[in-house]
Amino acid sequence: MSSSTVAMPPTHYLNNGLTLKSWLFTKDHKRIALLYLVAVTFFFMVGAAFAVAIRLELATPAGDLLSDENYNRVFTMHGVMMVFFFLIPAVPAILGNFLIPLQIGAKDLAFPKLNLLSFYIYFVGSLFTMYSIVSGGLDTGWTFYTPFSTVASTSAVVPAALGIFINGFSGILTGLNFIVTIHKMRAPGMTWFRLPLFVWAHYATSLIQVLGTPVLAITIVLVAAERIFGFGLFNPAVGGDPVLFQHLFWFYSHPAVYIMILPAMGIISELVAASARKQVFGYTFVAFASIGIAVIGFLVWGHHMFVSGESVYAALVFSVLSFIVAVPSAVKVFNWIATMYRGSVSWETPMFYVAGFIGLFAIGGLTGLFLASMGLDVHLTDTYFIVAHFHYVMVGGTIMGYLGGIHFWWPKITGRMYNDLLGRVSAVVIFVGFNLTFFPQFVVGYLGMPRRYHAYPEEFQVLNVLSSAGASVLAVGYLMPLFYLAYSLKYGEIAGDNPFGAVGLEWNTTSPPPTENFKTTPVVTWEAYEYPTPVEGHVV
Amino acid sequence: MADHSQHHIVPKSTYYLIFTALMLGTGLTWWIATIDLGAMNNVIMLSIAVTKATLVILFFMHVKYSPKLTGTVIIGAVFWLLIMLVMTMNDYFTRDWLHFG
Amino acid sequence: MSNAASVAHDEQQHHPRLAHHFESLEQQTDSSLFGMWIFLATEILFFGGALMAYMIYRRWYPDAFALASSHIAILPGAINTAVLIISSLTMALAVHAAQTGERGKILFFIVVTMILGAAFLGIKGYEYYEKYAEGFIPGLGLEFRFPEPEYAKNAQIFFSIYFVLTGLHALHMIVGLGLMTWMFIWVKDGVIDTQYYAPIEIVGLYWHFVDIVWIFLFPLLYLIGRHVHHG
Amino acid sequence: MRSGTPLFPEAASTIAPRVDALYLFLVGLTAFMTILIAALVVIFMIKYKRRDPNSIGARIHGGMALEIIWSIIPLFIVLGIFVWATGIFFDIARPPAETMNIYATGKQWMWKFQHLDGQREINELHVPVGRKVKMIMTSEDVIHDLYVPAFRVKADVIPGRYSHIWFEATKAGEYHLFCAEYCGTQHSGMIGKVVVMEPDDFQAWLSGGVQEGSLASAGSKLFQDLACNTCHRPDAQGRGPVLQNLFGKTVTLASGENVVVDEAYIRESILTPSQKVTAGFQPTMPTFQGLVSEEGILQLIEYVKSLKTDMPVSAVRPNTGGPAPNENTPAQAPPTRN
Ligand code: HEA
Ligand code: HEA
Ligand code: HEC
Ligand code: CUA
Ligand SMILES: [Cu+2]
Repeated sequence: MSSSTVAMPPTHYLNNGLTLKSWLFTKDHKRIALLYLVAVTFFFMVGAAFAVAIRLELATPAGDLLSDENYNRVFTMHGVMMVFFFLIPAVPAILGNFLIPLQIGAKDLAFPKLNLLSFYIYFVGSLFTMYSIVSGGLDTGWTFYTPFSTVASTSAVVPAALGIFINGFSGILTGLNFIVTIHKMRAPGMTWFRLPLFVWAHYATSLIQVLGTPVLAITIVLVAAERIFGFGLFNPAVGGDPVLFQHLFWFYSHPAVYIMILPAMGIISELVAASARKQVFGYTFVAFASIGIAVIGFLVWGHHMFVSGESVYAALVFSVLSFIVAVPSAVKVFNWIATMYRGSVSWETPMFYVAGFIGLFAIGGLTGLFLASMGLDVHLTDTYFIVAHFHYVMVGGTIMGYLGGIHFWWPKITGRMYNDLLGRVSAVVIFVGFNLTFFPQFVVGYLGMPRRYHAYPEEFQVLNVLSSAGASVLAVGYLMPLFYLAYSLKYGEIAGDNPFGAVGLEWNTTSPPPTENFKTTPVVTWEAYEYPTPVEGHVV
Repeated sequence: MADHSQHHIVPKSTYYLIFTALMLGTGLTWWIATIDLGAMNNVIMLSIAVTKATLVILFFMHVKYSPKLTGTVIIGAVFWLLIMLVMTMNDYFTRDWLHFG
Repeated sequence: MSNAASVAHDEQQHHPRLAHHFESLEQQTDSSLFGMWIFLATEILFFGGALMAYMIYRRWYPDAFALASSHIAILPGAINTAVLIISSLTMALAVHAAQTGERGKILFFIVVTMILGAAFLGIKGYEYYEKYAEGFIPGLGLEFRFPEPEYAKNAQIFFSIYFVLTGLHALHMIVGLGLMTWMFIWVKDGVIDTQYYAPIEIVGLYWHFVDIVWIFLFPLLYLIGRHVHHG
Repeated sequence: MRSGTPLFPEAASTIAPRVDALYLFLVGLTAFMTILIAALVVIFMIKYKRRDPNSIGARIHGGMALEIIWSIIPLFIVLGIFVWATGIFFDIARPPAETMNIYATGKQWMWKFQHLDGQREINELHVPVGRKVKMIMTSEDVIHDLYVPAFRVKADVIPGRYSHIWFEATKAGEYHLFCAEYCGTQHSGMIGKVVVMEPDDFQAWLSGGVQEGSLASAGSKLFQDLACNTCHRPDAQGRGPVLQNLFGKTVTLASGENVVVDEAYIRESILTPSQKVTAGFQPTMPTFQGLVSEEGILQLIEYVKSLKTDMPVSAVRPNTGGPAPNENTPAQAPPTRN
């Protein structure tokens, strides 16, 4: 670890202008990343507050804490906030924004103004959605199924939908920016197959953003047209088909789950390599697995619709493709483990998050196979089994990866080190709390407890109480980093340029980096994750 | 990263030629619409539309003279659109196959 | 790490429009054109979603769709098609003028393109008014009066799609007019020169794309099924 | 329905054990893979723990053979699961030929069931053990979903359309019945129970309770009330086609298409008659949209299904087993609305 003798660089992006204006109108990708960090953390808190309300309500079988009406609003906003305003932007807009130019040796993203615009679009989108909370809430579920959302719901569907529509453009523009940057802005010698896997993962993610999000946008336009003008594309009363809505929605929203997981997988690749001080095993396979997941991920959306009235033959095609998309994920998991083999595995905080990620993602992913199994999904769909599945991949997977990444790059971002012991403790608390919260939900789901229920039969209570208890442990785990990371901002040790002894261009500049990232344009002459010759005395 | 898009200047005559083809295509489509060719009506009209679009893309939008990457982007986008159309239609076309089972 | 690469680039003519993070104007132009194409790819999928709705309902309700489509007058649509194609030509000529550095011509062609675009919107507005007068607005609380009542419901779906597609298209045209105003000012202020004309090219790409959308909308909305019901 | 804290749901249908078997297999697979992965991670973390702050890992790039092995093996495993699961799904999705039919209508926020014999129930469904039961379902407003965990079946109930599930109960008892598709405020209140009875008890239940006309007879009454009979007459003298023996047949439409007459087709004929005009007829039939409820439509369908000439043709029809209409219920009592 770094010694306290190193000093902060005299000038870096953080002290290059201290006025509020220099932050709010910055075009520096690193500062924009921090703007996102603040906003995204805020929306996580909002989403988490709703989660607290859900778990409190479900601690007892009767619907006693909230009215059914309010409960519906709460879980809807929980889903909307967590998916659209927290998890989808979390890794790309914060870490991707910060790191991609650094990792490929560029001075900035290709379109810095567009990057700032993306942030403000996100901000405006969130305002609309927040407005819908105060003006009557939203009670459609995050999936907006028609005709409920278009004809029956009396809640503020249009403002919320508009918020998500606007927010979508933020994602599109960020993705576009990344693609162009990765194609056109690489430093000399930074060939495609020398790119860090984090960059590959973001390339794949950006493809999904760019090709999927517009379909969500047009879907929202159609829903809004139906609500505002009374058009009837999804309304069976005039011959519209509500199932068409589901196709359009999931054409985006299934790939969107890979928008959420791929960047986290990219983080894990980086962290495994740095923790083991070793080249990622099967680099090319891991890189192409990302692209494979992104492409095949577009062919499976109908697995959300097995009981929706889609044709059984279409269901069959979607099912087999869903199974196939699991294979590249398996490849990644195995390669990460192989990377640890004969490594020099650090026991610092990031590695703890990596271990948590691998375990929880394995469970989450494998339970995805239960759902891709049509005969079984008939029983499982719309039960708590689904809720458990997606929290395992999204919370156990993505958030673990995200937090791991934040801990790993924190010294690069801020120039200071947090308390590593607290970091490891928080990882363990989150891991334990997480399993306690969501494992019982698999059981209660197979028992048949439907999701989006505000009251439930009594025999499910014990498992639900366990889940609520777990959520409070989880809350502690999530609040811990908030405090010690904030504390480190002022009191943390000075980290030095490369506290983890990792390779990668981002570690070849100061911490925090200067405004244009590098003093001179770097020229890359080494392979990805190439560690210098082995240090003698290392036993394997 | 030498690239031709900014250096290659398409002669004006090409533009006029393409323009004429587009206008003719429009007229042709209209005429086809008024005669009865059964199912072929739609096929022909859409083929003309696709041809017109291709002409615009290749010449007005300079893709013929642009890096391969540009073509890849277009083909990719159209391919993704086809994914959406084909896999959704697959549902709509086979919805009542169950009755024969 | 050598800095030979960056030194070499610094010697190049430093165009005032070259952004700090690019090595050369060429890289910058390349990047912005590539970015624009990716944006157009998203547009394809955006319109594609509505197009898919069209395809499905047309297959479900062929008669209602053919009938409804035959209630739309072809002439204004055809004129508009021609107007848009001409505007595409003038746009291409504007880019050509930018390449050869004929500033007067750029301005001229931009203005002509804008006039044509406005004409299109005018005709479209007139068509919308016609629909309103005939009672073909499928919403807004207006009464939907379809001459063949037994097809009214499904015709309503046709007109929903008609208004969504043409409405979004018109919205794109309006945005395009805004962009062209911007370009007009830039050309006038001398921002654009033979080195730096990518912005015009990009606006051109956008405008041609909008033209392509219409190339499909015209047969799909106005003509298909026409031979069955001569309206 | 049980009390206490069960960890595994009751299995009360013929399909349930098959679903459970697949489930347990997958649980085993998941447990095995997770333990394997977790063990490897932990072992490597301990065994290769960094002891010297300057040490680095061994230089290993990758291995083609390994990559292929760990891509192909999972691929075959998942394809195996796919085949297994799809087999079960097709049995769930395709009802057998001879079923006892019950109609279900979902509306915010209740379930209405109609037995062919005329019994109607709300939020409670009585079925016999050992009979293959098919639920023909539609919704009056938004999408709902009929779900009986003990039977391991569910299907979305969609407005404007018929969907179905089928099951054969194996154990008498009372089971949960849930609405599993989110449908608004009282979604979690749209629940009820399925009462599975021994066949004798079920017969007794059928004949007990309020005597109502059979569904078909209620439909017959509606057929008069709505004046369908002015056009549809058994003697081919009306303006509309003869409906006798229509169900299950293939008819040719004016557009040249052939369609099989099923529930959905009859429903369409009533609500949007001009959509599919029968060849040889003018599209003169008015729409009955708004004049007849979803339940009424179901009654009309059942009536049309029951229309036969005197010849014993009932056996040729697929999809419509169940107690033959008019068999054991007096058809006099007027239908009462719940
Ligand atoms: C980050 C988000 C994320 C990720 C990565 C995934 C990954 C997967 N998901 Fe998940 N899913 C969601 C988020 C996600 N999902 C959400 C939010 C929903 C519900 C939405 C809603 O209705 O509200 C959902 C719902 C959902 C359904 C619909 C269920 C229903 O509503 O009825 C299905 C069905 O097929 C499914 C399947 C899968 C599969 C097969 C994968 C695969 O990609 C998983 C691949 C991973 C692995 C397989 C594990 C790693 C591999 C190994 C450990 C090696 C061993 C492997 C083998 C032997 C094969 N998911
Ligand atoms: C990234 C996505 C994400 C994340 C992080 C979470 C996090 C959590 N979710 Fe979330 N959840 C979804 C996405 C997510 N969820 C989605 C998409 C749905 C579906 C919605 C729908 O059906 O439409 C859903 C639905 C859902 C349900 C099902 C509701 C239902 O169907 O009726 C439940 C029930 O337990 C639940 C619980 C939790 C819990 C306990 C957490 C925990 O991980 C949260 C941990 C955090 C804390 C416990 C709080 C920490 C405290 C603070 C940060 C301070 C602020 C607190 C206060 C001011 C009190 N979620
Ligand atoms: C004004 C006369 C008229 C009335 C009243 C009428 N129908 Fe019809 N019906 C027709 C005609 C004509 C056709 C054939 C053309 C068509 O398919 O639209 C038809 C077709 C049908 C068909 C399809 C038969 C086939 O062979 O394809 C069904 C089922 C049907 N009607 C049921 C009903 C029911 C139930 C009612 C009452 C609620 C009813 N009809 C009222 C005239 C009528
Ligand atoms: Cu009905 Cu949920
Ligand atoms: Cu999915």
